[in-house]
Formats: sequence, structure tokens, C-alpha cells
Amino acid sequence: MFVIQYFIPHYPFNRMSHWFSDWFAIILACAIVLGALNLMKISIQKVIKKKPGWGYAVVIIASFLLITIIGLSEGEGFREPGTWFDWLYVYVYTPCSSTMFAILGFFVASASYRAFRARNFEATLLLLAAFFVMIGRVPVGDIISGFMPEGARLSNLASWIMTFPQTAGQRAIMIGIALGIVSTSLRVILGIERAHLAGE
Amino acid sequence: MEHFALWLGGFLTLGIFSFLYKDNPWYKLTEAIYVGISAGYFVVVYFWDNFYSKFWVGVFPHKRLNEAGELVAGVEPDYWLIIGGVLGLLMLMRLLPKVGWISRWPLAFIVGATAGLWLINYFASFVMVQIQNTVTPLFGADYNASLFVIVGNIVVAVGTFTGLIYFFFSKEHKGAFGSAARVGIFFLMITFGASFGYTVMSRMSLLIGRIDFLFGDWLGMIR
Amino acid sequence: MSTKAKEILALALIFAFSLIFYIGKVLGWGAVRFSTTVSLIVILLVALSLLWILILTIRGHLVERRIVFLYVGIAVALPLFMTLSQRIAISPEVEAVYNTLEGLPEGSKVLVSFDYDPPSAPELQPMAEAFLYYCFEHDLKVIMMGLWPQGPMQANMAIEKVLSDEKIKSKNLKYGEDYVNLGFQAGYEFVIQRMGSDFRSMFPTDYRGTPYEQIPLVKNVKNFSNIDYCFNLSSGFPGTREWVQIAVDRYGVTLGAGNTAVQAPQMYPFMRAGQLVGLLGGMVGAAEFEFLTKWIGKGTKFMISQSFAHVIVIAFIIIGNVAFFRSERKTGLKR
Amino acid sequence: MSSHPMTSRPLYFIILSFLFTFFPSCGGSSIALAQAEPIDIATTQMIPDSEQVVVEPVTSLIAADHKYDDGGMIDLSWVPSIDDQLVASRVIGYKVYRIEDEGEPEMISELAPGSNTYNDQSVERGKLYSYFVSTLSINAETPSVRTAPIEPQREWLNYELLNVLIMALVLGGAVIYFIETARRGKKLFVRKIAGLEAVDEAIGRATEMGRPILFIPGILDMDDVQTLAALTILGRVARIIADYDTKIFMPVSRSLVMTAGRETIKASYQAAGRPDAYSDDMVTYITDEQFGYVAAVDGIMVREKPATCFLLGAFFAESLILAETGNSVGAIQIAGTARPAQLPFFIAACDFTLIGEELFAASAYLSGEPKQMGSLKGQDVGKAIAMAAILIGILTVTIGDAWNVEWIQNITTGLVDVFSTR
Repeated sequence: MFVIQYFIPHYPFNRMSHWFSDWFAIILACAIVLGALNLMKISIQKVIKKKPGWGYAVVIIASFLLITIIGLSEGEGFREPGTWFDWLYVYVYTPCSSTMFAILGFFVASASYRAFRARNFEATLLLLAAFFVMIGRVPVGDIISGFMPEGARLSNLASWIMTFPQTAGQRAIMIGIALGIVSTSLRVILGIERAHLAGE
Repeated sequence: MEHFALWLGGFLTLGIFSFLYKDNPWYKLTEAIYVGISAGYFVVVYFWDNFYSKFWVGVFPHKRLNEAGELVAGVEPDYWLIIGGVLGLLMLMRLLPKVGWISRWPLAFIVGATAGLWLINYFASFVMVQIQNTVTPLFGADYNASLFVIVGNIVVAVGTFTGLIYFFFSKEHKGAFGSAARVGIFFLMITFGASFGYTVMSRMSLLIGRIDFLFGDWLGMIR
Repeated sequence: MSTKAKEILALALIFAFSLIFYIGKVLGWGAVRFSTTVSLIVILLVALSLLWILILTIRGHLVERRIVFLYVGIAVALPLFMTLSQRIAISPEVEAVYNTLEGLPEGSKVLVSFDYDPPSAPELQPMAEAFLYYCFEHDLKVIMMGLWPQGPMQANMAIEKVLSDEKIKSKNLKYGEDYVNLGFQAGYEFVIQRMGSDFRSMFPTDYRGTPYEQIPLVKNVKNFSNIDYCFNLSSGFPGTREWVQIAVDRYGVTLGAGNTAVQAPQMYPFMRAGQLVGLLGGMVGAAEFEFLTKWIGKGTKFMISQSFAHVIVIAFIIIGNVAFFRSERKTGLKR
Repeated sequence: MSSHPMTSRPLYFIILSFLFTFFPSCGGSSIALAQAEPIDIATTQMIPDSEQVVVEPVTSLIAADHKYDDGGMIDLSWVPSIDDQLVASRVIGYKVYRIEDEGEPEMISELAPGSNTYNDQSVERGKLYSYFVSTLSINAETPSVRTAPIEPQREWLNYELLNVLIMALVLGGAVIYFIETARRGKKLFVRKIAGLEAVDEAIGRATEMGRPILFIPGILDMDDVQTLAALTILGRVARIIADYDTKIFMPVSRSLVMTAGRETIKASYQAAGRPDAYSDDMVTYITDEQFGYVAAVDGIMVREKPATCFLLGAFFAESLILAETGNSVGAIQIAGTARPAQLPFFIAACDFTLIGEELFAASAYLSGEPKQMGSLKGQDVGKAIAMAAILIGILTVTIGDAWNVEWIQNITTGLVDVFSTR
């Protein structure tokens, strides 16, 4: 296993990464069967044992089976407009995912309410940066600071923060991350890190 | 059907929003529908896109026949894909308790290949490129840069430098080194604050879109 | 009344409310609008209640998350019903788009590419509507297409909306003569590349399946040289960057663009270099453009919602800090 | 779906070129210059009632083997027709023709006016190719002279990317060197990482309260290094949990992560000597879909009320939804991701956040093994090189530009070249 790990990344072939992505896709297709069966197993157990909330487990099973059967029976063109699969996608899947996404609007507010407090110098910087960028990006910001010279208006301040200090921070983080990834990959390749492989 | 679809959309949208109040049966129902549908959705998509289109069609390509029934253009089957199929099959062995351990093989393959693939890629595209981008003159050749930009360039240089100091693991953050690391944290905090503030806008527009669906598309109160 | 009963009552009210308005919609009631006075009163009330929360906080009652949620909901929802004129400062980028449009003589051919999908629609759809409205009003011929699969659908929605306007309706515009939707083509930037030599090779038919050469509007359009102005609505790749690099740099097209707020800052270099003539950035851009074209669309309303939401978030940050300083004074420093 | 993370597939493409690049050959380069050997191509598409617009052909057509590839490309370059002007051009484009092994000319591409290069990627080694380019006017076509036949070559090492290889070797060498040093028993100092100091405390708290621990390994699959890092941390955490006898629950959004997670926890329980306490139900798959997964995890958080949440791995827009919900049920949250866009949300809503690189350092740190610590030291060498390069680079470029000193400018150019990737 060690040998496989070691050799694969260095295998001198241009097709290599193509193969890897193809194989990975195929493995995924098989693995999702495991995942789906696990979800079904847990839901069915809930129903059989009449655990609290078993009614919802029935809904999970029903909706899962519904879309799977429809999707598999509709053949290759299952995604074309007008199919039942597409209907479920447009009228069930999409509203759910976009609402879940939209909930973020609320959480952004509650997180700022709680977290942006001037506890110490770092937190104050966090607060101020967020504040200026936030207000600099709606017209209200420029109305408030309209009396200032052009360069010092809030919208310009906001874009200055975004262009310079923000870039600096991002860059430091990125370089750090890349080095971290290199080092982690090396640990895996050298076999020092094997937690994910049942510590053979 | 159109009425039903709109009401369904409204029902699901409000169901999820109701979670903000507290966990409740309406949310649980919506959640169950959503989880079931999305899990099934991915099973279907993986089956057709990955298993069928990639593996099956790849190994057994469609024979294209013209109207007279002659073979027109045969795509060469790609037998390398069978290895992927075998690895996938090994993965499925997990279902049989006795040989479940064999599924570690494809897993090891993925982990190993991932580590290898990312190693150089990340190094080249992040470390090298970022360093290259940071190397810019503080002020232009003809001294025409505005004060804002000069200060900004200095800030970028100092920020990147001290930010990296913060990430040093093998040296204690003490003395001058410690102060530099602290400046580094300040830059990180400004970065985080700014990106947070920046994101608020796009998150809010998503929310506006959803509310517009409720009052506009569904209930027709907004034109 | 117990909490449970209250909750059931609330549910029933929501249901009744939805049902009534839905029936209203089917029966064709008009939209709900607050007059300016009512809007101002509502804003005042909200502001007063915020002040009250501030006072409560100073007194030591911390408001919980759900109150924050409630206010965000109010801030986003109410402005959608309001009639408010926000003083909108027109930025030069937006003005540039408008000026270019104004410079086009009647009958000029305008190509609009819809390169986005529904999640970005709140920002880009209002731009699309205002743009089409202006084109139709000034008798410009519009050719639409999409590099994103869902783009042409967004285009159809915008067309439908604009055509329902009284003024435009009276012009009796015809599909195929005054506007046409060529549909989606896969191939990312290569689509633009191919269009450089021949539109028809990329779009053999329009989205309805009518062959290219049978559409009067585009019959004589061979490539970009027959197009007077190009406009691109984009939320990612492929989008404005690709249009600039290929259509502008190689074929010398005049290009304007509408972008999401997240993407817009990356386009400023193109603006400065003159490769992009005008840019509508995010909801602000949409609102400004609506103001210029006098199309009363959602951009302006959405913008007010957006401003309100930001103000609410900032208000709660202030309230949070007040609470923090208060507790610090009382209990000494604690993390 | 637009918010859904892109899979790393496009990156494989980069890798592809990369792996390639390193694999050698030293083919001689061959350049074929156009020879005076005009080809007759009938002018096409006569349009009646209009005069034929004849344009000048392109000149100096050169076909050359593409450097450092597998032998599947030929580069063409030429000087555009003098009729190809920016304004009022009579040229509407170019057609590239290829002749394979002295066969019939075949049109392989149509290009825009102003083009002066083409890259033919559909050639094969062992065959001879020659080319000509014809200039198109509105109704006529003028061919250029034809190039001499050329055979594409395969090279084994991309010398252009040699600097990347060397840099990678230096860094890799540093990491390996320090791992070896540590293995031989030299003590290495590693600074404290706040979030990790709290791990023990957080697990202890869950034990005291009798509530479960929730572990979320991000929403990407096993082909992302962040997920690997999260699972290695899971290994250490699960070990402690097994000792404390606390409940751990790990809902995941990828089937492979489910399998890997089970293996990891099982191994940790075995190492702790309590294999009987392990059960497969600790790890559950929910759905691959980003927000469907979040909806379910939110539900789990509210219903199970975990005392501690670990949010480690690759997160996207869902980061804040999860962190805020976790916060609202009063859990201690330890988060970490290498996605810069999501870090602010974790900082705002979680108690401890591992910032970027700290996530990757975490498993080494938690393990306490000298070998692992050694790799951290190696990372630091990388940072030191980066910092030195930035410092020297900025100084030289500023001085060099401001006072126009040539030798200093040369240093800068050299430095930038060392770090250039193309």
C-alpha cells in the first residue's frame, strides 16, 4: 500500500491525472451506494424501532425512493426540461437549497451582533474593518461622508481596505496554506501520517 | 399543477425559515423531504454521469450506425477505465463484513494520489505565484503613484511579511519576533473583518431574492 | 394563552394571509404599495423600536438572536412595498453604459449575452430588464444569447416582464424582427471566438428552432462587425473577462457589462484600460441604471432593502458593543 | 448549485502538464521555414456582382516543434497580411491548412484577423507535417507559401519548470531533513496553538455534561487535503474520546469520507484498547448536497445539543450556518479551514479557530511525535525562504526602479524568474 502511494504521484505519464479523475469518479459512483444504503439503513431502523421522529424517517425514505426511481427510469436524458426529475429539481430541490443559502442573511446579522465587540485590540480591528467595508458598499455610506474630499469618502476607504491590507492578509494565509498542504502531503506519502488508514 | 408548484415552493421556503424561530415539526418535515430528495438526486446523477457515461460508455462505446446499418465511427473503448471499475468494486466489498477491509485499497489509492497531486500543484500555484506577485515596486519608476497607493504597497509588503511570521511554528513568539507576529495577527484580523463586511452584501441579496419569491412570485403582492 | 396555542394561531394566520393574497393574485388584485408617508412612518417606527432596544440594552436586558432575525426580516421585506426615492448618485461607470446606449441611432443592433443563473438573478435581472426596456423604447434591435445554460431562460423572463409594460406593448414589437433569442451554446469562450468569424456556425437556429437565415433580424448579421454594441450580464466564468479578452481585444467590439457585486471589482482594470465601456456593479449599479433609464424595476427596491439590511446589521453591532461595555463596567474584564 | 464548490478537476489539468513537464527527453528542436513552394487553392465563394477582393498573403510562416511536451504539438507563427489592419481591414480571418505526409491539404482551423500564431495539438509523432496559412477576404482566399515538413518531437524534461522542481526539492528536502533530525532524538520547539490546547478541555467538558461531541469534517471529498487533515485530527481526537468514554457523532456529506471516518475512529478505539465501544453508527452519511447536509446537521445540533463541535476541513458558504447554530445551542466550537473566504465566519462564531496552515499543523501538533514536529520545522524553512524572497525582491525592485540601477534590476529579474511558473 505504501508503495502504491509512493509511486502513483510520480508515475511518469501524461494520462495519469486523467485516469485519476476518471477512476475517482467511478469509485465515487460506487461509494455513493454505500452512503445511500447507510442513510436508508438508519432511517429504516428508526421506523422499525419507532424511535422519536420516525415519521420523518418515512418521509426521507419516500422522497429518496421517489426521485431515485424517477431518475433512473427516465434514462440518460433525465435532466431535460419537462421530465419529472427536472420538475422535482426545479420545484423541490431548488427552493430548499436557495432558502438554506438565504438563511445566511440572518446568520450574518446575528453573528455580527454577537462577535463584533471591541473586546481587545484585535477584535476592534476586526470590527472596524468590517464596519467600514460594510457601510462603504451601500449608497448610505457616501451620503454620510459626502462632506469629505473625494479620496476620503467611505466607499474609497472600503476599496482601499479591500485592495491593500486585505490582500496582504490573504497572501500570508495562502502561502501558509500551500506550505501546510505540501508538508501534509509529504507526511502522507512518507507514511508518517496514517490515521485515515486504520493505523495499519 | 402550476398552483401546486408555487404553494410547494412557499411551503418549503417558510418551513426552512421557521427554523430561525426554533426547531419545529414544519422544519423537520422540510428537512426530511430535502435530505431525501437531495440524496436521491446525487445517486441518480452519479449513476448517469459517472458510472454510465464515464465507465459504461467508456468501456463499451456506442456503436454508431448510419441509416444503411454500417458502422460509421467507432470510438475506441478505453480499457484503462476498468481499473477504476475494479477499485469501485473493491469499495463495495464493504457491504460484505468478511472482506470489508479490502475497501481500504481504493481509499489508500485516493489518499495517496491526492497527496501526490496536490503537492506540487499547490506549491507552484500558491507559494511561487504569490511571492512573485508580492514583488512589486513600492512606488512607480517616475514617482507618480498617489500617496494612497504608496502607503498601500508598503502595507501589503509589511502585512504579508508579518503575517508569515505569525504562522511560524518552531520559534516562540517572544521579543521582536513576538511583536512582529502580533502585527501579523492585526493584519489577519483586518483581512477577516473586511472579507466579512464584503460578504454581507452578497448574502443579503440572496435573502432579498428569496423574500421576493415569497411576496412576489407566490403571493403576487409585489410587482 | 400557552406558547403552543400562540404558535398554532400564528401558523393559522400565516396560512390565512397566504391564502387570501394568493386568491387575490389569481383574481388579479394589484400589488400592495405603501405611499411615501406611510413608508416614512414605518421607517420611523422601526427606528424607534431600535432605539427602545438600545435603551433596554443599556438597562441590562440583552436581546436574543431571534429579535435580530426579526429585524433583518423586516429590513429586507418592508422596503419591497415602499415608495421611496433614494438619492442615487450616479457613478461614472453606470453613466458610461447609458451614454453609449444614447449614442446609438435607431435600428442599431445590440447583442446581449446572459451569462448567469437564477441564484444571481436578484442582482442581474433588474439590470437586464432596465437594459431591454431602454433598447425597446429607443427602437434598438436586440439579439440575445447565453453562455450559461440557464441564461436564455432568464432572458425570456426579462423580455416577458418588459413587454408587459404599457408603453412597450403599444409598440407592437415582433419576435424575429425587433428581438431574437439565439439560446445557449456550450463551449465557454470558444463560442465567442467562433462568433468572431460567423454567428451562424455557432447558432444554427434560435432557441425556438427557427433556422438562423430565416430570422429577419439576424439574416444579415455575419459576425461582430454587424453588431453596434455588446452587453454582457455575468456572474462568473465564462463572463465579462472572456468577452473582453476575445470580443473586444480581437474583434474590436464595444462592450458594456453588468456584474454581481462580488465580481465587479475584478473588472475595474478593464474599465480603466478602456476595454470595457461602462459597468453596472451589483444592486447599486442596477438601481442607478434603473434611475437613468426610468424603468421602475426591482433594482431600486432591492437596493433599498440592501441599504436597510446593512443599517440594521450595523445598528445591532452598535447595540452589541453597548451591551459589551456595559457588562464590562459592571463585572470587570472578562472574555 | 453555483455556490457549490468546484471539484478540483481543472487542477488536475495543471498537474497533468506538470507531471509531463518533468519527464524528459532532449529532442533536438527543429524549425521548418517556409519555402517558396506555392500551393494552388482555388479561390472560394465567388459572390456575383461584386469585385473580388484580393488580399496579400501572410509572410515568414514558421512551423516549430512545441517545446517540452510529449510530442503532440506544433507551433505556427507568421507575420499577418499587410492588408490586416485594425481599421477598415480587408482581411476577415485566416485559415490554417495542414499537409500530412505529403497528402492532401486539410483545413484545420479558422482564425480571427490579427492572429499570428497557432498551436496544432492534433499531430502525432513519427509523421511529417507541413503547413500553409491562407488569408481570407470577404470573397477570396490567398494562400501563403508552404513550410518544409516537420516532425513533432518528444522531450523528457521541461527545463522551463526546472526552477519549480528545484524549489520543491529544497522544500521537500527541508521537511524530510527535519523529520530525520527529530527521529534521531533532537528536541524541536513548537509554539502553542490556542485551538489545540483547548481540545482536551473541550472533550472533558462534554464528558462532564454527558452530552455528545459532534465532528464535521467539511463538505469536500477525500480528494481534498483539508479533508485528510481533518481525518488525521479526528484520529487524535477519537483516541482521547475513547479514553474519556464520551459519545462522538460524525455526520458526513461524502460516502468515501464516511468509510474513511469509520476506519479512523475504529483504529483509535482499538489503539485505546476499547474496540468494543466502537460502532459504525458513530459515522453517518447524509447527502452529498451542500445545503441538504447543512439542513440535517442543523437539525442534529438542535436536537442532540452537543457540548462540543469540531468543524474542521473544507467549508463553503455553510460555515456560518453551522457555526451559528452550534453557538446557539451553547457548544464549545473548535473550527479550522484553509478556505480563506470562510475563516472570518469561523473567527466570528467559534471559540477557537485554526487559521489556514494551523489546520495542517494540528495533527502533527496533537500527535506530539517528534517526527511530525520535524515536518512543521520544515514548513518554517519554506516560510523563511518566502519571506527572504519578498524582502529582497521588494527592496531591489524599488531601488532598481527608482534610481534605475541596472545590476539591481537584474537581481530582481533573476529573483522573479526563480519564482515564475511559466
